[in-house]
Amino acid sequence: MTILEIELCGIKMRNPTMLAAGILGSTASSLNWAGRSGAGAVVTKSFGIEPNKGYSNPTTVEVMGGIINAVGLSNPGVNNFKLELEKLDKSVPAIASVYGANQYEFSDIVSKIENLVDAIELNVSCPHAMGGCGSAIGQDPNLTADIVRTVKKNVKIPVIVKLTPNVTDIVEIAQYAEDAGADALTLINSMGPGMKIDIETGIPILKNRVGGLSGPAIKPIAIRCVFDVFESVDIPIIGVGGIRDYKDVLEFLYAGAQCVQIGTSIMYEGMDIFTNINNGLRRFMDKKGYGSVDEIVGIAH
Amino acid sequence: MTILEIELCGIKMRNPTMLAAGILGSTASSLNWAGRSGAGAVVTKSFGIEPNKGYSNPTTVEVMGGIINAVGLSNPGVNNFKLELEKLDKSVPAIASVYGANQYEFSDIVSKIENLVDAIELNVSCPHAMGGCGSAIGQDPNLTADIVRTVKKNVKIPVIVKLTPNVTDIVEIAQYAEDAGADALTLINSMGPGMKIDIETGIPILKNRVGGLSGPAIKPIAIRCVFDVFESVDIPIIGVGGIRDYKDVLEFLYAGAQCVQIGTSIMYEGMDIFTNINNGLRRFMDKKGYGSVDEIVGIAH
Amino acid sequence: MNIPRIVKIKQIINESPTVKTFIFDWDVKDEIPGQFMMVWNFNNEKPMSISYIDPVKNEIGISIRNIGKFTKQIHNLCEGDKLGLRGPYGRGFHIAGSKILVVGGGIGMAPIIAFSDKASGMGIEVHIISAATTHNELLFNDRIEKSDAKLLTCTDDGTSGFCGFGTDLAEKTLSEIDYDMVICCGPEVMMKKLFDIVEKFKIPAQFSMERYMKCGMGLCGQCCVDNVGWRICVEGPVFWTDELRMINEFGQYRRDSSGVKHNIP
Amino acid sequence: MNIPRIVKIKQIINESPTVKTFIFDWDVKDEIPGQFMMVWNFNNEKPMSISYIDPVKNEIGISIRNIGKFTKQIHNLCEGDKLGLRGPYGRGFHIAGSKILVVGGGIGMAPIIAFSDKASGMGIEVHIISAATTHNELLFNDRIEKSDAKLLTCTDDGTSGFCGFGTDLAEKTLSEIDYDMVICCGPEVMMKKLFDIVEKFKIPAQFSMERYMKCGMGLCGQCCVDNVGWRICVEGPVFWTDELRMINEFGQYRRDSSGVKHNIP
Ligand SMILES: Cc1cc2nc3c(=O)[nH]c(=O)nc-3n(C[C@H](O)[C@H](O)[C@H](O)COP(=O)(O)OP(=O)(O)OC[C@H]3O[C@@H](n4cnc5c(N)ncnc54)[C@H](O)[C@@H]3O)c2cc1C
Ligand SMILES: Cc1cc2nc3c(=O)[nH]c(=O)nc-3n(C[C@H](O)[C@H](O)[C@H](O)COP(=O)(O)OP(=O)(O)OC[C@H]3O[C@@H](n4cnc5c(N)ncnc54)[C@H](O)[C@@H]3O)c2cc1C
Ligand SMILES: Cc1cc2nc3c(=O)[nH]c(=O)nc-3n(C[C@H](O)[C@H](O)[C@H](O)COP(=O)(O)O)c2cc1C
Ligand SMILES: Cc1cc2nc3c(=O)[nH]c(=O)nc-3n(C[C@H](O)[C@H](O)[C@H](O)COP(=O)(O)O)c2cc1C
Ligand code: FES
Ligand code: FES
Repeated sequence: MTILEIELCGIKMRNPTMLAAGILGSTASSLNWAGRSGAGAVVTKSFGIEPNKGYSNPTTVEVMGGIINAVGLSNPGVNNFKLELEKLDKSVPAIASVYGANQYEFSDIVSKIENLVDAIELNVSCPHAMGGCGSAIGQDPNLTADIVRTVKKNVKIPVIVKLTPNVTDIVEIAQYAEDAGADALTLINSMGPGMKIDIETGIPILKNRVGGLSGPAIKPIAIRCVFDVFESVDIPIIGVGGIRDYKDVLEFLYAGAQCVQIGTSIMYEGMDIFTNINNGLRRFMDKKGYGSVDEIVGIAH
Repeated sequence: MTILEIELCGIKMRNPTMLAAGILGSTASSLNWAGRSGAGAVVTKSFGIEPNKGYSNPTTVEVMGGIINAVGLSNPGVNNFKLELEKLDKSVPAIASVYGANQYEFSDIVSKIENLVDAIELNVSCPHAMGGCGSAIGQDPNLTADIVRTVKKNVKIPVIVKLTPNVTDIVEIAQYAEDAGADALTLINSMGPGMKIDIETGIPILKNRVGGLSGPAIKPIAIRCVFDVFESVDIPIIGVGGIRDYKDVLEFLYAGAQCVQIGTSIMYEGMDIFTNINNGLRRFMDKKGYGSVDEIVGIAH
Repeated sequence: MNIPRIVKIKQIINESPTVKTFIFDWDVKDEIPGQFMMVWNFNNEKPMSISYIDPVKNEIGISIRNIGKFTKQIHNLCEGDKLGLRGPYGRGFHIAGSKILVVGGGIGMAPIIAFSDKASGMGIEVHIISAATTHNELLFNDRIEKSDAKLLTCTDDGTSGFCGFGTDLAEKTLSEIDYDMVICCGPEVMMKKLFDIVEKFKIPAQFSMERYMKCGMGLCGQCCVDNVGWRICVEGPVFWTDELRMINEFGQYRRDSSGVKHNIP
Repeated sequence: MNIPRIVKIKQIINESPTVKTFIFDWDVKDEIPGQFMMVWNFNNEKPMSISYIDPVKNEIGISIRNIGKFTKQIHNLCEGDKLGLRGPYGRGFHIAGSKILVVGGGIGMAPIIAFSDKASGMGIEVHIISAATTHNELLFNDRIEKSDAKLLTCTDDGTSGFCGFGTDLAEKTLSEIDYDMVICCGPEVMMKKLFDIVEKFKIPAQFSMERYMKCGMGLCGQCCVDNVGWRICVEGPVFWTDELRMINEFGQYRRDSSGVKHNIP
């Protein structure tokens, strides 16, 4: 029998799929729903210190192979989010995605919710964040390292750093994050940003004009990021970007990801995507005679 | 009557579409064919000093919304390429795309063919070039500026610089190129690089493992690059990335491109793509009452 | 594809002092009453129920109450002006049974009238309780009269029809007439009351819910409801009573654009 | 989609000391004789004509002459080993007329046998001139004998059939028999000679060309021919004589993997 279980930084997951940050996940209800629907773990929507309305609509628009979005990290702030985290049914591990403008904000938030989740994911990679958050940090290896170092000093649970592909050299940032003490890396946040302009009016459709590109269109880039970073760091990698079926998951595992996150394709496939992917993985591994997910990780190297 | 003619750096084009570098274009025959098929101008495959076999196959593989390629700048070298340029039928303007490892190589090549073409496009942006060529240059503003400055000193025809999107800040590079004397910018070369791994075997399909992502999947990123750079430079922009129909061309024009190049979609549409796009543009402009392409450029700002 | 399609406002109908209907040419495929469109005025984009579907003339309409910045901007538009529409989104009303009571309160009449037109056009006996604050805020009376549906009006101030809440009239009607099903859209307090009433009468019912929406395509999570987590924009906006029982925030609270909870008065 | 599909080698047939045929399960749709596959051995990827199409058993085959590194690697594979195939690519042979002369030289017999099997299976009278250096390099004799096609062999050393060039035999045959069409694949010198012969006899003919290929999908331009610029991988590899007249490098020169020209001997 094929075993889909994996262990990530000491956290046991029943399968290698997670709900990606910011796809649903603003409430305990939707996180629990993803867990019930087959996700091996769930990542919350990124939250910060204060409630944030995000950008005005349109915040999303479809493009070939995915969407561009500038939701703008809307969230009710850590104090409200804490109430949600308390209602998690704990059926699967939960990872809190947090953002801030500097190491103090990050530490502040994380210290308030550390006891409610299994790990932290530092979002230093949102391509459309305001006020110096998001990729403004993740594009600078030193800023990134500072935040990781400070957060690591303050928390006991694993700290995962989510990186942006929108840099000249993602391997450099990954190494800085590892050296600063990151327990794992999530690769990649949405790309670009990108823009879509309405033909009739000439107006950029997103209110923020630009937004992160996600979905199947970015998969080749995400795979390459995982592949390259795998060769240069020793901490586990969580792959994300464009996964729509079990074959996409295999590509990420082959490239070196220990597990994966799924976001945009929930638009195409609904919440059943987790179960469908896990069934596909099981069938494939059975056919191929793989006993466990770990046997697959990194075989493209 | 709608007029599709434009002028780019003093070069008159009968319409705003060009064959992009590296899609066919290694021979006078294929360049002439693109011209006969409706392209407003043609760009050659990039060539260097010496003949170059490029990478072994597989050099291309399809992905969602496009392809990844690592052809590896295969070309017969400037001396052979010169013989091709001499056979151009001159029905449309021709732009020579050239690459090199440093400013001397670039100048050397350019001086040999300057009298045979209407403009030069410096390829400092190929994401899979060997030996310090391609994006190894275009990711460094100073290297880019050095090359532009030296080439500009040595040639009289317009010098266009083609930039890579695979940088943290394309606007910075664009400004360096402008300050160094570039007459126009081409945005963007292929993205990433990206990787595709075969599911059955776990092997990266491209022989070079990684290759540049092109095609409709990258259009939102290309549009954003054009939009952002348009706000920061005064030289004309040639937009490229994922164009498949006239609507895509409109997006680029709205974003600020003076004209566009078309590459990967020739795989889907064949050489008729130029005529189809120009017909679509004409119909649209007629309907909307636009008299000339220039009226459309930049209206998204 | 989740991309706004630019359409010209073909016709504007003044339904009441605060409500206008906007009609567009639209290639009607399987638009269903209860579904909604994301409406872009090149400045903001918000959800609006489809209030009118004509598969023959290939037109759809939306009806908008002027209550804030966005809706005011749209009210200021003229025929010939443009809007961007994407959709249809969500799960609409199921049509079942041969005698249906539909209850609409205020702008909640928008999906209700689309449903009633379709159901009565299919030969189903439709009784409509149309509730408003006062008589000139009653919506779509003309359209209802032109259809085979039977109209029961109801105003808070008694200026037309039954004087009092729509839910009171509904309770009265339900105790007098046997219906196969009840359909409802209106303010959530009203829907919550009607929910309790239909539970008492043990009649199958569907309710159309509203929550703050951003993407409309099931990604942002802004419209998810407790405790099931469902997205109003995909799994809803229409729910059966059975489903509503699992949405325990129904009638209790709703989240705003940053996700902060607010009690429903 | 232009992505290699991994297939197991189902059967290997030794056709001659230098040529093997490899059979694969393949969901045959509209594969046409004259089309080719891009064959990936996880190390390199090169074009190979389809030499066998069985739409009933759902199998295709390719026949490979061991002449270099890549073809040797493939010759070393066993049944059960894997290859990646993408395709079919290019424009195959048109079937027309009721009496066709097909001329194949060396490994050029690969698309020819696929054509002959299909055409003779349709009831068309097919005469095959199969040319090789010596008798045990003649390809597919068994398959031809099993079909309704008529075989005329031809060897450089006279060890089987006509002694001399295939083109000489073709000229002789064409002067004796009336054909509706000629089909040819072989070394370019041979095809050029035959081209001149069919021009003389004014018989419609199709020729399958080879040029260095990289992408196989019409992008890289490696296979473009002078003066028309056409891509052998898309507009070809099969051309009518009319078209060949516009390909003025035919029989003259070809470009290598970097695009440098080499004369055809
Ligand atoms: C599925 C659905 C169908 C709807 N159908 C209609 C309809 O047919 N006609 C109609 O007039 N209104 C409809 N609405 C409500 C409508 O979207 C909002 O009332 C309107 O957008 C308010 O915009 P405003 O800027 O004018 O007012 P604001 O002052 O901005 O908002 C007033 C109130 O409207 C609600 N609201 C505001 N923005 C949104 C949003 N993006 N998503 C959901 N609710 C919001 C909030 O409760 C807010 O307090 C529908 C809402 C949903 C969710
Ligand atoms: C449309 C087409 C159909 C073909 N069908 C067959 C077939 O059915 N059976 C068969 O045995 N061969 C066929 N070939 C030729 C075959 O692709 C090459 O002969 C083979 O790849 C040589 O590989 P090698 O490494 O073993 O030899 P090498 O020593 O590398 O090459 C020998 C010669 O083969 C040619 N060649 C090499 N690589 C390529 C390439 N990528 N594309 C085109 N030509 C190349 C060159 O002329 C070269 O000089 C076909 C070629 C084309 C273009
Ligand atoms: C609507 C939307 C909202 C997102 N919000 C967040 C977020 O809050 N924090 C974050 O780290 N990533 C966020 N992302 C990025 C995703 O988590 C993911 O990294 C990216 O979308 C690529 O994966 P996908 O192609 O599977 O969607 C968001 C993506 C989308 C589409
Ligand atoms: C097969 C292939 C080869 C290419 N070769 C070159 C090249 O030689 N020089 C260059 O500047 N760009 C090259 N490009 C990039 C294209 O010119 C273009 O910038 C990119 O593909 C994006 O446009 P598209 O999406 O329309 O293809 C190549 C692209 C492809 C797909
Ligand atoms: S509005 Fe985004 S999920 Fe419903
Ligand atoms: S092989 Fe690339 S165009 Fe023909």
